[in-house]
Amino acid sequence: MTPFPFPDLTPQLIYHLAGAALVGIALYRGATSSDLLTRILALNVLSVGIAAVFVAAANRGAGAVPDPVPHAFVLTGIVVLVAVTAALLALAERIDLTGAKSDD
Amino acid sequence: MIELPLFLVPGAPLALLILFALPQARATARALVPVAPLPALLAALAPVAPPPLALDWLLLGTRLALTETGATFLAFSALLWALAGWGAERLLVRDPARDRFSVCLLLAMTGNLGLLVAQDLGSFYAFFAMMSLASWGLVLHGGGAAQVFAGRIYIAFAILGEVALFAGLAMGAFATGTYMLADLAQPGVPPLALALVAVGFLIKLGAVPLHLWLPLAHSAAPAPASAVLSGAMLKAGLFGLMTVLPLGAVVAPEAGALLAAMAVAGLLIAPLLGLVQGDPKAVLAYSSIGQMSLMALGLGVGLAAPEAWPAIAVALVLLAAHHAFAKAALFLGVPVVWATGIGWPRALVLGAMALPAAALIGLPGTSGGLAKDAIKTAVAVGPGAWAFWLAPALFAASLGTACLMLRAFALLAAAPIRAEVPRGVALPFAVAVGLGVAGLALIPVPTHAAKAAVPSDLLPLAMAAALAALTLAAVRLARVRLVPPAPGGLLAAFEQVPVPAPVLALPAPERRGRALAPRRRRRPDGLAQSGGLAILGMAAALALAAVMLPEPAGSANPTSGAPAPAAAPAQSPAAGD
Amino acid sequence: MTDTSLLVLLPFLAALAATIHARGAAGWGLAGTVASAGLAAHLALSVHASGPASIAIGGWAAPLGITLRADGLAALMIAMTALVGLGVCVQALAAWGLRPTAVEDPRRARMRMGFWPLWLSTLAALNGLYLSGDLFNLYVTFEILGLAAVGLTALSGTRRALRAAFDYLVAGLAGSLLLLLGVALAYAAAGRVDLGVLPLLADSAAGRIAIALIVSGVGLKAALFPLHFWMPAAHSSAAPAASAILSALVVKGALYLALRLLLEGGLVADALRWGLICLGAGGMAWGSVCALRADRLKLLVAYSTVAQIGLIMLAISVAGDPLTGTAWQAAALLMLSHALAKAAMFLAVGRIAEELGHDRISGLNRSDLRPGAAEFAFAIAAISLIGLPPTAGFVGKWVLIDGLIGQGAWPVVALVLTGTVLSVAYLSRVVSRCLRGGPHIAPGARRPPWRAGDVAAIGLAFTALFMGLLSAAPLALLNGPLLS
Amino acid sequence: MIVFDLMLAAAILVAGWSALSAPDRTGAIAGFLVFGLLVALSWVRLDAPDVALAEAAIGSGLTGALMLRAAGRMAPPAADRVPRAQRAAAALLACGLAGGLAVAVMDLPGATIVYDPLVRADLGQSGVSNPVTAVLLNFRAWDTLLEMAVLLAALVLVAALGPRGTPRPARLGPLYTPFLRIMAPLSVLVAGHLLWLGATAPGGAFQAGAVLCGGLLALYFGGALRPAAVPAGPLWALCAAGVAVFAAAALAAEVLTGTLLAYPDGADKIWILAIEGGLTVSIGATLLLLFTGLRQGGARA
Repeated sequence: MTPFPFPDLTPQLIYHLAGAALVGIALYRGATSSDLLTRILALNVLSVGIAAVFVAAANRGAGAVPDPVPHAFVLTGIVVLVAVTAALLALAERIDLTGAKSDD
Repeated sequence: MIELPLFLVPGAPLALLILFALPQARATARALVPVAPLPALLAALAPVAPPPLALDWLLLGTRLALTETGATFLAFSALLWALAGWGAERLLVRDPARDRFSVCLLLAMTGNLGLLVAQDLGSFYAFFAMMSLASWGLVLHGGGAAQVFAGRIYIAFAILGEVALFAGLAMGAFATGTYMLADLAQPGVPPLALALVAVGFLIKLGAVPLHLWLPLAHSAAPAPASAVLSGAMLKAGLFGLMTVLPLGAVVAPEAGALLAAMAVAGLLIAPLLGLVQGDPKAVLAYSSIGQMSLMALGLGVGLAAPEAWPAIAVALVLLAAHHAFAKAALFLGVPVVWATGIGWPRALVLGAMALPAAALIGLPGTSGGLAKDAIKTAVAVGPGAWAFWLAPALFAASLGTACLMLRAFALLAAAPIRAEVPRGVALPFAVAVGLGVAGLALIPVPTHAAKAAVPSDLLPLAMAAALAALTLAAVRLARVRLVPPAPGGLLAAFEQVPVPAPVLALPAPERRGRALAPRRRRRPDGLAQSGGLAILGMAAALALAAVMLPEPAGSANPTSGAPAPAAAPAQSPAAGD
Repeated sequence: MTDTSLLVLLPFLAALAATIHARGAAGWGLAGTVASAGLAAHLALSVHASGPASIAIGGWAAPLGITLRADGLAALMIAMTALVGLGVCVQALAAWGLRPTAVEDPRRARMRMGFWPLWLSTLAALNGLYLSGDLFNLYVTFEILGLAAVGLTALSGTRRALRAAFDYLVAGLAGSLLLLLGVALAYAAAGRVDLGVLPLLADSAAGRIAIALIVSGVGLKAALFPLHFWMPAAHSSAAPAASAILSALVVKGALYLALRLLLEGGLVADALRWGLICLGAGGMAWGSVCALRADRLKLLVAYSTVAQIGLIMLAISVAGDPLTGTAWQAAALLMLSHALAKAAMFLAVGRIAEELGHDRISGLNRSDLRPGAAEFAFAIAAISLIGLPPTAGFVGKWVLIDGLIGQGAWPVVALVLTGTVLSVAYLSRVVSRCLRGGPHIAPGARRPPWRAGDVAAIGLAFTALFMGLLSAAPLALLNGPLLS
Repeated sequence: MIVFDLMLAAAILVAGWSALSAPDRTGAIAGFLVFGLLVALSWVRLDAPDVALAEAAIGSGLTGALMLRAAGRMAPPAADRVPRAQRAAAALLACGLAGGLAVAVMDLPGATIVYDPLVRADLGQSGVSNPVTAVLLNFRAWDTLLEMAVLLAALVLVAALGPRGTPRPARLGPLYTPFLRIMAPLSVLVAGHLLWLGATAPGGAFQAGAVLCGGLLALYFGGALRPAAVPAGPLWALCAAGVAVFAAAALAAEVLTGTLLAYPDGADKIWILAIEGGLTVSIGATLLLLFTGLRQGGARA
């Protein structure tokens, strides 16, 4: 029905691949950036990439009910990540403040 | 007679060590150091050997027992440790760091006495390492440049020996499947294991060329420590070799020849290097190398000619006991000489020292003469070639010892008085001389009928005296002066000026500190990025390795039910090489 | 088995109490630690007596539910944590006091209020980690552990410590996320995430990549060479009690997981094992070289951790089939001995630095002050770390080499022995200075009086020393059946 | 629809890349917000509405707010001076890893279904009909308990290390007040609704907590709420209440039924709702304090 040249391309696979690409992008920037904030952002993008793998794997194709357990994993992961991000940002701000003043 | 539990042998000094931890009890503990080896002595002299002891909860299952050979070694070692403890107490009476010395002495004592009763690998190795490492503290005690240098060489050799010993014992334990020391002497143990163990023991025994640490350590350590180093600890190496080598069971002419070659080298090198020393203790140390080489020669014969071994073993034990007493008396005499003025008191002291010296040379009627006799008779049982070579070797040993003794006495006679040496050291020395003369009668050594003395027995001493007179005359006539090198023989050539730098010398910190400064400045950013790169690289490489490299055949688990087959390739890294 | 749940919940509730009631933080912390140690002892005894036990939380069995599993290995690790924890607590009490005093140094108060909740969280997370039987649950536990550990690093508040804490948190989070990515792939490949999934992963490419990612995440958390870049700075800039916890306990969590992976049949790919052997050997070499070159004592000890982790990882990856061999027990014993000795060492170094006012190695014997007790503790700990008898390190190395010879892996035996010689080399830099004094020290050098901190260091060092004598106890635990 | 999915995936990648490579902080964070919203949209496409809600509210919204706060306090970034070789190596490795992942997911062995039948079989006994809530608060409640511990540990860290002297936001003026008067009660209502809804439909404690936090943040920006002025003890108690209730419930369940976290038969729903109520309040308070910071115990000068 679809005119698209790859007949077995499903939304599930597309987001799976997008997740893989996000992991690559995030790790690349993590290895090439020295800015604290960029590295924190990279870790957030990395976790979204992982979530994409989870959610895409949970999907059983159109019409089928998806597996709820990976959804719960991703929910937990999101909350955990916001907590760690807050801690990272607090540390980064503190380093930036003390760094501007003195080097003990 | 009450049966003495064997754990008291290493346990008594160990218990005393705990007493040292309490500041209030230190004075008592100090006074008790000389009696710490008493249980060992009682155990060794008991008419009925104490019952074996099994402590399964300790280490890898500890077994303690006293063998016949062990009893003799234990007897003279215990006596020597007692003398050394007493001597140290009197010598270091004004030393602020004497408690540290006592602690190291007790640790080394525990190790030495313990290894003589240990029957399993774990505890034997533990005691051996304890002895070796605690002796480092004895060598370093003086704190001067010579001690630091000697300590550095000592610990390098000690660690080398420990590692070789450990590797050998571990291999042996795997090959025999038991943890018992005596099982190493059974056939079927890989030769490499025995070789490694032997290297460990030969270092301790001071066999050439593994002897480099020995003269340095002996001359650097305080005299009582030198006495036990030479009298008791070198013998631990001999004891180990006698225990683990398959002597009397296996014919190994190559190994025997190698050992004999090392021994002959020792017999030749010891007097040559020893004669040029300027420190009497270094001269005595070289004489120890010569004597220990003689014992190594006996081992070599035992390896090559198993039928002669029972007799050789008896002779070796006799030789070891005799050397222990005589050498300890000589070492303990050195500080007495330092404490007495030149004149008749010193002549008296030197006269007393002449008794053990004569025994060491092997003059007839002395314990040394007896021992020499015994080894001569024992080797006569073996193949002719060995007996043929032994006579010159024995003669060389006696001649070398005689020369070294004369050199040592000459140095001692001219040694200046040292005000810091207390006079109290004379009493332990007197007892040691007594032991040197009559010691063999006190301990359970195997008996040997003395041979009638012949004038040729005096030949080595006479020749040495003649050589000494000739040298003296030559030196006087040519108007040259002998400048003794620093102790350490060949090593002295490499390090003429010992620096008070840390052990296993590393570059000085100041310069590096400055060099670090610019690096530190650009550290954080670069570190973070290369860290990120490392993460990325690790993840990618492992993923690639996991995907690309195929599983070895048969290890993949397509049914994927139970974990057991999936874990099977675990063995393959080992099989891979 | 109420033990297992209380082992996690009790320290956690104590951490809550210490956070809310900050004035009594030390009291809560002490109570929580001691109670948890009692539970740990009880768990070890009951596992030894009646074998391993597992509970399905909420009554929902794996794979859907989460199980807590206590076998001999887990019980040993928990007991190790409790033992080291008690020692560290003594030091923390000595350094920062039990209760607020009338006139108080604000720094001291801040440390006391900050330390205890973080330590209790670390304790709860470690216990949870050792008991967990589910990969996703392990991820969450690792996050608690990582946050608490970073808090401990940053506690001293210096710029160096903050910078190290940031790098630590980023690295720790990256490690957790790699682990989580592995878990996601494992789910995609096999549809479940309990530990029972591990043997199923060898069948597909996704599963094998999942294992590789989990191993890299664990390696990053365990500071396995070359992923150790964050670790020396973090461990050397924290307060002594915190350094001891970080180096002795926190990295053990990740190493334990690596050992679990092996026991569950997860390290199936041969290439992976060889990779880990190489990394372990590299860690031993690199850590030793850096320790030989370090100019600060704390840095030397931290780099020695890199080397020791390399050794433990080597032991884990060559351990062989857990069902037939016992070589894997060496890894557990080495972890135990390293935990005790390294904690003692960091506490001793902390005391030395406190007395001398610096921790430069070159200056150790250049002052007329001799912190004898701390130096003594350091020397004893060094003996255990090197693996001389009769210490626990000796028994561990013995079991390891015995197993290696059993497999005929001679090159690895040579590696282990080389590592031992290197550890002698770098530790003797310090020990020799302690033993012989120095050219600048007067004979009557001043000796500071003993402190409670010295007691903690010496106690831990002697525990490491005697643990070898009593190694029958841990071996009896390890010889019991494993849950897998 | 496949084309829409492709375009959405491409947009996600572009947004993600721009968030990570924008030269200035505001641009990067704006890119990240857009990225989060697009990702939430993709979750909806993949039938994961619970996750989409949480991603939009917490993963994108709250994280973005945190980032904006941090960007305002930090110095602008220095230009990256990474050697070209390192860049190339990183790119190569990243491509390799992403490629490996892509290959791996493309030939996944046929879907192995493990959880679905188990969840379906047990859902009736779990007390709720929303499977995600059942997993979070019953089947795998241990994870959720530990997750709360993570939140609290992060808060301890932020409190101990956050920058000294949290700047107080300026009051936003009289126009803002009527908005607040509606916003604050509304957020409480919505949070309660989401909480109740979570038992049967997408929603639950985390989404409710996030909404509550949104309302509290509005009050904070309006100047009506000043956590720094409140003594730390009660705030900590508020944050710890949820997890304390959860842990106490876990132990109480163990006492009652003999198994940790096994709720008594038939009372599952009541237990779950009680726990969720506590969690919602604590999550809201914790997220707010993660944003505003808090003074610890008065130890700070």
